Amino acid sequence: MASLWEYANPLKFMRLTDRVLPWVSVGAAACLAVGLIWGFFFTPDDFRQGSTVKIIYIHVPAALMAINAWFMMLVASLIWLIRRHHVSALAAKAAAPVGVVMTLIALITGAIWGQPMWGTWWEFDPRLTSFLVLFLFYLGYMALWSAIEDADTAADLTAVLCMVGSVFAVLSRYAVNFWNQGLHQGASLSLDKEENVADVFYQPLLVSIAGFVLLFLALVLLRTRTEIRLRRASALMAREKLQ
Amino acid sequence: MKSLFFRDLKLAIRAGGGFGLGLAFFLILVVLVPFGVGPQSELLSRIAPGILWVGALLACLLSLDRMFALDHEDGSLDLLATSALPMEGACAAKALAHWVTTGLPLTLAAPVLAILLNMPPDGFLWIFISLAVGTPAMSVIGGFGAALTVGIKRGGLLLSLLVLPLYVPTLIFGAEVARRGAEGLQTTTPLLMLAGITLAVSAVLPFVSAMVLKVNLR
Amino acid sequence: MKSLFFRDLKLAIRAGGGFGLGLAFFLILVVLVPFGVGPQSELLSRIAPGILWVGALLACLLSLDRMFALDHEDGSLDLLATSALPMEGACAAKALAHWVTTGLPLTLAAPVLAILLNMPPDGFLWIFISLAVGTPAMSVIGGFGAALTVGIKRGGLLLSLLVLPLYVPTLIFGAEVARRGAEGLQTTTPLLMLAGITLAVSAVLPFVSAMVLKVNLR
Amino acid sequence: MLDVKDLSVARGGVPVLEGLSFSVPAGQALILRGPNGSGKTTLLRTIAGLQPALSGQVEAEADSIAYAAHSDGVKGNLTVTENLRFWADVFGTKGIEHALQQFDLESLFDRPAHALSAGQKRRLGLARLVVTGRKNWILDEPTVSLDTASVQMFADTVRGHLAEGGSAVIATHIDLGLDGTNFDVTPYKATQKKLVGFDEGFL
Amino acid sequence: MLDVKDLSVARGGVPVLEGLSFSVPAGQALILRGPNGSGKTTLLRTIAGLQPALSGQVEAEADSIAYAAHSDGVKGNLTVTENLRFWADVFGTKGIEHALQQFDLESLFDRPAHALSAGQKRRLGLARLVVTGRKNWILDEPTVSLDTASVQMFADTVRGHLAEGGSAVIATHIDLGLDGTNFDVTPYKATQKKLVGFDEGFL
Ligand code: HEM
Ligand SMILES: Nc1ncnc2c1ncn2[C@@H]1O[C@H](COP(=O)(O)OP(=O)(O)OP(=O)(O)O)[C@@H](O)[C@H]1O
Ligand SMILES: Nc1ncnc2c1ncn2[C@@H]1O[C@H](COP(=O)(O)OP(=O)(O)OP(=O)(O)O)[C@@H](O)[C@H]1O
Ligand SMILES: [Mg+2]
Ligand SMILES: [Mg+2]
Repeated sequence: MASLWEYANPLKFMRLTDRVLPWVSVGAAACLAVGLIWGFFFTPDDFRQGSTVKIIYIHVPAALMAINAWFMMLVASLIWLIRRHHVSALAAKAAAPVGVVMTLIALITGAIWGQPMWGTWWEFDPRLTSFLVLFLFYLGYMALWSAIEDADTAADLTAVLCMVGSVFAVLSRYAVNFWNQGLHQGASLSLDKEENVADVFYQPLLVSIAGFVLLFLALVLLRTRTEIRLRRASALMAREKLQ
Repeated sequence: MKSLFFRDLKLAIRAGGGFGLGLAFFLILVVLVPFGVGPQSELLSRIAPGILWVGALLACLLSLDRMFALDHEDGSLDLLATSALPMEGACAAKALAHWVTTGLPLTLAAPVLAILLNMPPDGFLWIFISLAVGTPAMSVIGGFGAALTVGIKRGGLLLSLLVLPLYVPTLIFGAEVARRGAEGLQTTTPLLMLAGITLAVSAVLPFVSAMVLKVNLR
Repeated sequence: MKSLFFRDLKLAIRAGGGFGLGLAFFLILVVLVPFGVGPQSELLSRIAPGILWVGALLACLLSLDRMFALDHEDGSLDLLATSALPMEGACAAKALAHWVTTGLPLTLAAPVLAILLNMPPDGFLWIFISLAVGTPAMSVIGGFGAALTVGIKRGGLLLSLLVLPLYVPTLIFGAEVARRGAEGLQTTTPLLMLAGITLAVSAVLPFVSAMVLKVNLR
Repeated sequence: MLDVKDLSVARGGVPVLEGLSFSVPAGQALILRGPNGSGKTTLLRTIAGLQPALSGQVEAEADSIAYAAHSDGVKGNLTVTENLRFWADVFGTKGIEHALQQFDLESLFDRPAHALSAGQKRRLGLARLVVTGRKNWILDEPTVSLDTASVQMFADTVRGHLAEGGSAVIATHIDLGLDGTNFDVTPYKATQKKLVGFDEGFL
Repeated sequence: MLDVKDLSVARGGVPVLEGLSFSVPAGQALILRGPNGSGKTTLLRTIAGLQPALSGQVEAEADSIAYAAHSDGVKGNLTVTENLRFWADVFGTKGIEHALQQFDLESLFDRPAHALSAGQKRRLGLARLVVTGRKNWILDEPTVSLDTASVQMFADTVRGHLAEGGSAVIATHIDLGLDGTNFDVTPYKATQKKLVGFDEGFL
């Protein structure tokens, strides 16, 4: 069996993703379509929340992926720091903008949901707070990438920043467990199920979560491929200069 | 002058972010204040216009310190001074570039951030108007401060010290416009005062800055 | 390390003010806020602990950006890196020097400024204690940010962007201590958290900063 | 054409050189000589109008002076072309190709300036002189970091400039192979004025 | 004693020099030569350990290298003595009088460094080398801005250092009057690897 590390070779990575990417994209589109349409049109309104409950099909997957994206960046950064595979660093770089958009979606849908539910757009409770800080870390992470020219230096420094920022990714997932104060659902998905009625909500939610995961994967692969090509182009350009 | 303006814009954008960073700082500041004063939303909404104004002011301030300092360090300022470009023009161009890269994005972003501070929606328009009228004054005044402190290493803090008091009138009237606007009161008087300050400093200060710069180059 | 510490102190004092400037900025900020939010004293006294903490944090932040930048520009950092001094030691020494020149004076001055904001006298002790425990963390975290951005011109704003989110926990617990103290409530839990943060970052971050600095020198 | 009459210059409030008089007619170069710390930089800054003279005059046509000093005024974030074009715009001249070519910078044209070697950066700083289109060049140690070929390039450029009726004042420690008047500043070192009583003034 | 084996160095990700091998025994100086942009600075920074090599090794005793570059690491706000004493403390040596005297800085001892002329500042930067007490000196264009007398001073200092069993690698464009091996880096210019097909990888 070929070692997994082989795909750290840009060439192998490009070949593999060239084949994988269409499938992932199609899967993402299918899951999203099914999950969202099912969720929006074929579930009853909640007895307490009315139709606003349907935001759940966007809010929860987006918030999940926002945090998972950071963990994925953390893993990629660690691989870069330890084994120095460029593709890994580029994957981390590619994931950040996707992650930040997920974060933004979660923030916005959360705020829209919060208005009818809590009577306020925004509240400084532990989970929301650490999530907002995570958003700021995404911004800082991307700004740092773009501020440093030397690619390896930028990869090293952002990797360290990513490690530090992980503290807040962990907090925004588990802060509710540390402090039992605050407005936001402490529930994990399973608890949520007991509290909220039934499989009617739960099943389409799972499908749309799967859709978001695949969408994330597709976007990250696409962006990583772009980053690799960009790096390649700049290497070629530098080479031309040398002559 | 035009070339100086565009060069400064280009430099601001190249140096990783330009537009984005002033904004980001503003955002962060607005986020920090609730952490500091605690999250009671009624309290927040009362202090929101003031905090937004103080935040915009500080975001301006932070990006000021290198307005002339970088040019001084690498010798460009000496060369500019011996060039055909009148120093007054250079000062004005630099202040304008500063406004475009900080004041303008701050103004555009402020209404959005007002949501975080629980400001009543009526106030959004007024915070926008007051910042649009007031931020140019902050760039021009800041340019004067930057010219004063250009030769000094670690001038950043000294610069703040010199400039902040000068910002006080702008802040008072600007925040007043925003506050009264948010409460639905008349805003004409403070708005006129604010516009007056902006016009006056834009007319006078570039000349003073140029003079100060020349002294600093000696 | 000792020599680096004393040199940094000396430089801070020579560069026109040192101790004074951080303080002055703090003072001005505390003075500006009432202009921004309007002078109702009951409102002021409620937001006083938060504003003092945010002010202290910003005063720290402003003086951060040149912690390593000046040494980088004039080549000292290259020379330090090739010297016998371990980089970790250098980072720790610089953070300590930063604390002595900013955090310490801020801590001492805060109770006095609290008067300006109409804070109840019971709070004076607690604002002092919370700053004394919290400001070292700000210097150490700031050192990390400064090390990250050392090679970047106009790094100041990027530095703020990176460092401010890291300051959030310190700010939350620090302001909580001060606020609860002022209201006569129990402060043990947030104070312990604050002390924990300070100890943890002081133990870990100098090593991370040293690593980051070495990368940046390449 | 540059005329210096009985000039005294000071740095940091301390008189450095005094009683300097010379004139540099069009087409001529004046090579300033003197050991480290003798006051060449101070003199050149005064001539360029960057600092006031203690006494005496500097006469030159208005807007005829181009000054180049230890620091090049090169922005690391801009490319070579952008840097030059900026200065061309500021001085209202056109065409930077000539300058690029004269200092062999063509192959580096789109390199950001921070990625130049010391000598390449210096060449860019010198190319700036050409785009100013000014007549009187005031140069402070222009050949620092340059290799012999580049020094030659520089000397050729100055010769060309002189041939077109320009003039130059150049402070340097090495031999540039230019023929111009040598002017040693050492004899003009400011002397201590004798203290005549205590007159409540400063000194 | 400094050993460089089959070293390749890069700047900004671009290979600059490759296949360098030389050794500098105690008591010897190596004079690096090469036109502007040939890669001397890059090589010296790699030897000093400030940047990683692409391949190959640099062998030197631990903590034996003192590096001096284009910028002197001199703090304008500190006096000459304070600057030197700081570096002496950092390197754990004592006695800066010797260094002050060697570079004729005694009369300037309490002048803040920002009030020095270019050459005086450079001399201070060089005096720092003496107080490091290190054996291998890695010098990048050390004589920039120096007048002839100061260049002489510098050469004497290097000779003294070599006589005491030290060694030095010096990149320079001028003749220092030192007898050491000349080493021209030009032949080691990195060549293009042939591109064999497009592999979607980097290079
Ligand atoms: C701006 C406001 C909001 C923000 C920033 C926000 C953020 C988050 C975050 C970070 C998560 C955790 C995702 C994970 O652990 O992977 C989450 C999950 C969730 N949110 Fe929100 N949220 C907001 C408002 C709301 C509102 C108003 C509701 C409904 C009352 C809500 C319902 C949920 C639910 C049901 C979950 C899934 C629970 C779980 O798996 O732990 N959120 N949200
Ligand atoms: N603030 C000051 N106070 C006293 N003396 C000063 C001050 N600043 C500079 N000097 C002295 O003025 C003299 C003139 O300096 P200047 O830079 O003009 O010399 P220079 O001829 O250009 O030397 P170099 O060849 O080293 O560049 C020097 O001796 C310097 O030490
Ligand atoms: N980021 C970069 N990308 C591409 N090439 C670069 C970059 N940075 C530097 N170079 C090139 O690398 C080469 C080596 O530069 P280096 O500074 O080592 O030269 P040097 O021999 O010290 O020259 P000098 O005598 O002018 O100081 C130069 O040709 C320079 O243009
Ligand atoms: Mg000089
Ligand atoms: Mg070099």
